[in-house]
Amino acid sequence: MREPLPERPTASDAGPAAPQPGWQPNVVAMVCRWCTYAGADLAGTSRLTYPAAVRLLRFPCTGRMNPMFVVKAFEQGADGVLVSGCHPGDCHYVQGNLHARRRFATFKALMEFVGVDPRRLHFSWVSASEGTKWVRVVEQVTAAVREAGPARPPAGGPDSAPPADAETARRPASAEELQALAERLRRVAGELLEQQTASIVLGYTRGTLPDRAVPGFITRPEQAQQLVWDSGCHHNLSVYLPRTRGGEGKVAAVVKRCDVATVVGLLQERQLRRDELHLIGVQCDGVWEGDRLAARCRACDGTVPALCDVAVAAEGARAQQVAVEPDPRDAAIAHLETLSPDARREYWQGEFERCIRCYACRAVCPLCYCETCIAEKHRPQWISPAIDATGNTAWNLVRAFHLAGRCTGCDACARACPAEIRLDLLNRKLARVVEDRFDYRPGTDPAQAPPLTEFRDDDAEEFIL
Amino acid sequence: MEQRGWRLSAEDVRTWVDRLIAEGREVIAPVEGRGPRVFRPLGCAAEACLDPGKTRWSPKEFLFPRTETLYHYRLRADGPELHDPPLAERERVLFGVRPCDAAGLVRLDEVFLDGPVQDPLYARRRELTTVVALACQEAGPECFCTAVGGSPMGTEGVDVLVLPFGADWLVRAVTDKGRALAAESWTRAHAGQWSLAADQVRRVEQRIARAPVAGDVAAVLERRFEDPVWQETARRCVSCSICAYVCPSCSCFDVHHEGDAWGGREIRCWDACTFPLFTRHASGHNPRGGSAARYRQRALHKFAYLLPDAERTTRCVGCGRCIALCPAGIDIHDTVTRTAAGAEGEGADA
Amino acid sequence: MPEVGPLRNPYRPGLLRIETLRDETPDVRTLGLCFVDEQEGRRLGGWEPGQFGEYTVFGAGECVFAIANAAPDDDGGEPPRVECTFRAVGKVTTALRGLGAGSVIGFRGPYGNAFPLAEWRGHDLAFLGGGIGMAALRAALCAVLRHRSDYGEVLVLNGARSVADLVYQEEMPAWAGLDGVRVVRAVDPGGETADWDGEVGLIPEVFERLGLAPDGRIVVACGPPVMLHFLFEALGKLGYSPGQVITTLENKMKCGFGQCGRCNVGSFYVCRDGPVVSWERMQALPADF
Amino acid sequence: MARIGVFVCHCGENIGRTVRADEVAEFAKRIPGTVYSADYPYFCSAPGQKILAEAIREHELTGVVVAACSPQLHEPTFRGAACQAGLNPFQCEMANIREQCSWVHPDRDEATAKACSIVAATVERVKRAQALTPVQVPVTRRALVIGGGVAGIRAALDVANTGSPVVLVEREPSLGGNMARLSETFPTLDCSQCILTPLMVEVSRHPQIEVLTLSEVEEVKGFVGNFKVKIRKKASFVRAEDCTACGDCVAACPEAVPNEFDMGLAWRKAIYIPFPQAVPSTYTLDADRCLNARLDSETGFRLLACVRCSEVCKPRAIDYDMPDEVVEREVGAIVVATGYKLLAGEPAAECGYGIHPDVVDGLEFERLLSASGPTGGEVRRPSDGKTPEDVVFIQCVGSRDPKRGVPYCSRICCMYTAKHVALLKHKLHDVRATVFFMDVRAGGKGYEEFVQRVAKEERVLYLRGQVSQVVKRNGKLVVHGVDTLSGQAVELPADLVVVALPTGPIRNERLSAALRIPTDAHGFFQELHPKLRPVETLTAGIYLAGAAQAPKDIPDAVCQASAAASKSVELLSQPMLQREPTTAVIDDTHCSGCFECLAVCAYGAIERNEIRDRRGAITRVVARVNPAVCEGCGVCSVTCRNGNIDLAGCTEEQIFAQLAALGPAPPGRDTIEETDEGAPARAADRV
Repeated sequence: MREPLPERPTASDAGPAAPQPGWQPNVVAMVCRWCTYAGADLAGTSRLTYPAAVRLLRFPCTGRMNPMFVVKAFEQGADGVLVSGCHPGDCHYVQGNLHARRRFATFKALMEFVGVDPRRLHFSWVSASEGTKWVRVVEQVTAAVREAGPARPPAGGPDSAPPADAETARRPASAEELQALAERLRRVAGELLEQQTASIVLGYTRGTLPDRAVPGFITRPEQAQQLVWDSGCHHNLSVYLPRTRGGEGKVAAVVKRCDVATVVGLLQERQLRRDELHLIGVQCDGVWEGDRLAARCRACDGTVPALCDVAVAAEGARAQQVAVEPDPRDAAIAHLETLSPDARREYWQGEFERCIRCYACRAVCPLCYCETCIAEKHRPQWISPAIDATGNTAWNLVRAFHLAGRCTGCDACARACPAEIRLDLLNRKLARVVEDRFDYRPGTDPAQAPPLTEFRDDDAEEFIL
Repeated sequence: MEQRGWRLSAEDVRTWVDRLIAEGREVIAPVEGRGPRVFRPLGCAAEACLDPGKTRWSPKEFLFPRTETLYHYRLRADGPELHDPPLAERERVLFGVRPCDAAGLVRLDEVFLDGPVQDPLYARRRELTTVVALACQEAGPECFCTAVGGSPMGTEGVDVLVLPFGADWLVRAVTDKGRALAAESWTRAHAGQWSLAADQVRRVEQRIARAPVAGDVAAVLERRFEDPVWQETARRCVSCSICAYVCPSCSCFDVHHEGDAWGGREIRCWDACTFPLFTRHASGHNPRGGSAARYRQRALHKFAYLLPDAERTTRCVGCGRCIALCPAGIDIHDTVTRTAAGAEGEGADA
Repeated sequence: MPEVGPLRNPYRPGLLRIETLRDETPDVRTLGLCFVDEQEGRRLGGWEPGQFGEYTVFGAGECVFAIANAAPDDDGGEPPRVECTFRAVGKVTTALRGLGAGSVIGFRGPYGNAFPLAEWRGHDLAFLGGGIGMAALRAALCAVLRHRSDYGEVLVLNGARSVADLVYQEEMPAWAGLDGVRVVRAVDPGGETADWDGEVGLIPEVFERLGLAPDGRIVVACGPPVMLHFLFEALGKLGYSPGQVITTLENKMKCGFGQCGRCNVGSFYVCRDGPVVSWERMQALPADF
Repeated sequence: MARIGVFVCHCGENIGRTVRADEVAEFAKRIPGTVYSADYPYFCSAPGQKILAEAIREHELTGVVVAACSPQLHEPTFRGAACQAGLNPFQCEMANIREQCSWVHPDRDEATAKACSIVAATVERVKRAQALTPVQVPVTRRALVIGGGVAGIRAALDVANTGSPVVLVEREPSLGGNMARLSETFPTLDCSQCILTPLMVEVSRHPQIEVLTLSEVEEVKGFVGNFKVKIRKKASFVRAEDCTACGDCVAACPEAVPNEFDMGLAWRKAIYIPFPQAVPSTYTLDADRCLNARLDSETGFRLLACVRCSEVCKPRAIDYDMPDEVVEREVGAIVVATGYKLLAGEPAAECGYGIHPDVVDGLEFERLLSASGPTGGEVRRPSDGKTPEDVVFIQCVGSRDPKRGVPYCSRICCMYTAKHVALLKHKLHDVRATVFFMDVRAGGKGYEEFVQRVAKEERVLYLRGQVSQVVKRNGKLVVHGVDTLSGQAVELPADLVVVALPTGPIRNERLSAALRIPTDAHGFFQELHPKLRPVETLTAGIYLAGAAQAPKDIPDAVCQASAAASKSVELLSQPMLQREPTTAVIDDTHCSGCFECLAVCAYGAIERNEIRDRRGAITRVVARVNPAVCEGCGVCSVTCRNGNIDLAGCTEEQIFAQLAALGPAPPGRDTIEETDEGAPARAADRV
């Protein structure tokens, strides 16, 4: 009943159809104008030949190439993407390529982790004098893309989800211990308000569902009695800090060890002022969902970091120190990394397919503080608003990438996600990439510069042709 | 009522579902796999999950898809050429829907079919859809269908009602459309069995401990438009849209345009009143710029605004998903009942 | 369940070709649009002053404005020509501004309610437009001027931030030339030029200064929220009753017919129950503007 | 709606041989928005450009795509032609179908298809191109030179001689720098003072030069052509206008302190003139060494314990209450010529430097050789004033020593040591001189000849070797070393040891922070490009001269000074500076103020902009681009997570549209495969 649409005009419409048996790859090359573009010109003036599959896009600098452009290129049907610029030291803008090297190293790891065939995404340094190298790179890239074949939607394969987390030997803190901490916490909070050190205390209060603490905003000393502390205090309350104003007094917040890390991030990124904050660190033996210890807690001893203004901890020596266990997220990542790229893609597309774009991941993330998110930017439309594979994939990739080098692994996003997408694994994977490559661990030092705003002359570039 | 219905064994139910599929229908039922339990089209009956509990979100997306095309266009030298999207053609059964979710579909009908403009895409899908509801075997702490006039075995929006009966199931056609799904060969159930099964469900119903929403709630809430409760509760709100997207009766959407050099399409995507950009003008002015105004809009849209008839007090069907899933622990039932009761902004929800 | 017949796709726009363009101010433009398919134009029939349309710029999206002209009276004649006046502020309006004569855009509508012109018969009228707000009143004004004798005295108070921001400068002399029509132009203090011979002041002030008695006069006003706020205050002082004052609201809209859920003020859907609303009715709405 | 014209060039046979240009032009007609297309043998020819210009006018084109050769070649040509026809140059783009298509793809079909796709993408780009006009920056016609050594002096004179005013800032009380300390200069052995002093005098008398000695740059605000500089003039407590330089105060002053100019080898008084030829020739009271206790504040003294200098000063030039003065100067260009200092590290200590007074560095030895030096030009050892019989020179004491010193070569030591040997031998014919060296590097004009002459004629022992330590034994220094040619251990007695310490930068964190120019790993200021832009820095309008950039000898320093002056004059000679409009553009409405853009900007083009409410309270701090400084690399735009920074001329809208046009027909959009759900099978599902 539907009229078939007329074909989109293609080059072959312009004349006799080209006798193209089978498929020709489509490779988008984003190149910098000073080096690689000039190198490609040199290949031309030298009358070298190379496969016609590659289409060049000219940029001032690799530093101007947003990794999301690569996602866009794939969205638009590219079978492969090549990013190429000046050798280190040759950048017309001195250091643009060095920034790009860090960004793309991180981005490539993300793309590989979500199962983009590594044969589809390439990077190279080609100088203006390297016409022959340009030819070699194009040949190599085209051959690799040809081998990978046409980009196609996931075919649907066997379930390759990571196995369940290993059992924990840890147990929740005893009720008496928690009770004691809660009482101390109430006292501290009450005093802060009483003495007008703080005008508001962000803490946990009892919710309407059983065993579920909820964020509470305490402004009067007597309300401090409403504060609770137990192993159900999941929320990372630092998400409320940038938008909470203390007026005359400071804003006090109840923070766990993991929450402090995001506070550090917010300080680093100038979203908070330390002198307006009063951090009430609480010793935390881990948060539990039923009999499951939260993944992020397994490798955390829960002690109160030095950044806190006041520590609410057990008095005297504790009978038993918290036993630190391996992080189960690492095991899940390791499992996914044993899979083939296709299987990994299958897995992640399965995850993203469930995404309903409620943006709860963003909303609960303390570090997703942008006033208007890139997902809402429509001039141009960075992320398709369509709640389908394209839009969902782009959203989940951009979210993960924007947190690379920043995410402290508090897992608020994964916990909030109604579709149970393993956002924690994406975040954790990128955190490890950043730590391995740039020797940087987020959330430790408020004075540190974020890793993707920096570079080192000797950053690894083994992925660059 | 001559409707005695039928008694089916678990095996009978599987045969039934497989037959519906074999007859060319798309059968959509709760499926458990990776991630939460959600409604998905079945390959075969064995994939369906009819265990107690509800799906993570309602099956509304099968009538009101997360995203759909409204029209396509192609740019020609003399102007654009427009094409309507195809209408659905295949009959469809929503199987194992909880009564709250089935009632939610009726709320969608009110928006997409009962107004001055009927949505053709929705209308066609609705016409082709038959709803087989499954009475609840358990109630969660968030459930409050009974507080808003529903029931774990309610029949609003239901074509076929299924009640658990021991290891078996009692099946009753509520509408003619539902009756069309039944088979001649099925064993008839008798009245006694129905009353036993109903007692069972009533025990579930009794476990729903939440206070009923008063009949005059709409007027009270509109009067309390400036009540501090909105500010106090919404302070926690992080402005995601879990509540709206998992809600069986939320139906707000946005219209977007996607195009390239050659053509494009107009699409409709889910949207939610909890997002700050939902109402922001191009000028930057935002009538509902704060989370309190947005939360109030959502609550009042459920409990006060535009109720289709005087009898129904809410658009909310009481599934409680927004309560269970809210990352900030906001409880709309609690807010509304306390506000209606004139409670001060004290207590857990302060 | 309602009977579902072959329904029209409510989102599929008709096609209009840009015939004329007129720059009112540096960022406000008026388009004259005619139907690409004349039959389609005839099917549309007409619209009532106050109603609005959804305009599509292919490749950019949809935007909403009031239809700025009155539909032709008789339905047998030439197909209607739609006019709209818009300011380039967002993605779509900027794209619309980029279009030249001959370009084709989409149009669907008309939507919303209309000014109660029949009720105004025999009354004195005052049209108060602030900035681009005049565009929403122009259709009603045109209709009134076309049937000049049906109405009493007509005042047009067209105000803007500065002289350069004043819309419909070309047309005002023609309006003023009609018997019993008074056109007052006003700019905000500081917005006047050396040779400005109009009023200086905010619209509420200027209107107060005009000292028009309320008796039976209908005030039709449109402008930014802050202008309306002070205008209502001023009108109250002058003794106007809320029933005498009519405005037209603006809110973000997508579908145009009460489904997408964003333009409501309480139970009042601007797209369906508005945009035309009396001050009296507005007072009953929740403060959700 | 955009009205685009596409012009497909055959380039004779160059394109036409493999790309069917007529088909490309025909294809271009079908791209929505294209209203005109043509093909022609040579669009770059005069008739070709005419076709282009006429089409622009006739078809009222809003954008032009020239599908021809590389834009690196003819972009200016076609932009110029488009501009003459009334288009903005940035609305003309080239589609490179020669270098990157016809020349590299022999297959006609493939090449034609690729050319079509390149044209489609370029049309999409041009459709969204904005008209851009060059950024106009006013220029303040005045230069600031920081550092009054020979490089600074040369740069100041060169700029001033073109008629532009110059502010010359020197930290010390006198101009002259290190060169003033030297006795003679290699390889000509002319007297350093004799050639430098006239320049110093010329500077001080130059009507266009304002000399600020005893002054330091505290703050540099602004940008190229428009710097605002705060300079602190420290109090000298002697009114220059009254001082007659009679020197009576010196005689009266009771407090003697080591004289820095003589490298501490002689004494001066607390009130002093650094050296007789000092410019300006006025006295300075060293507030840190004066017997009067310094106030906590920066002005004057709290207690006057001694007023002898004031008592003897007939013109009453002493002013104990003189405050520091902060002056502000607006300048258009800045030359940084802060010079060098010698670095003493672990290797120096092993050689006894800083331990034995008779181990001296090169500059100290210069003073010992200098006729105006502490010994009047007689070489006597510092410890007891005896004339040395054995002098050992040790090269590379820390230079070329990546582990314990600096990895680089200090460039001047080989030459000055040869000079030292020559001067020493001239003064003390019988002295035994030995030079420990690694290599002799003498790569300047006349340098090698000089070294050869010294080595041959002056009876000096050049010993290739390394010194492990210098110890004192029986009142005499003993140099322990290894002759690396023979592998033999060497032990030499010495009365005087001269160590060649590395030349290093004057590390002034405050200054480099104020200037916002980076330093290299060693602390030298970083030039913009090591080869092609060795004088410029990352901050436009700031130039480098002399040893502040890297170790240099006098001719090289002077040479770079003249180059820096020339660069400054180039900038100052135009009333308005034109800069490329392709700069970053910030939409600050949604800026959250993380300032990561500022962190990654190499040019300091991003500023903090405080937005205030009506009462003047700061409501937000957002980022702002200074288009006068931005180079348009776009690094900041990628850093901005919510996409508030775009790049004019390479906008994200353009990039996205190009990407959309480059790909093949997305199947989801071409043949619409709708499911009932309405989700079309989109190509995008591939990521």
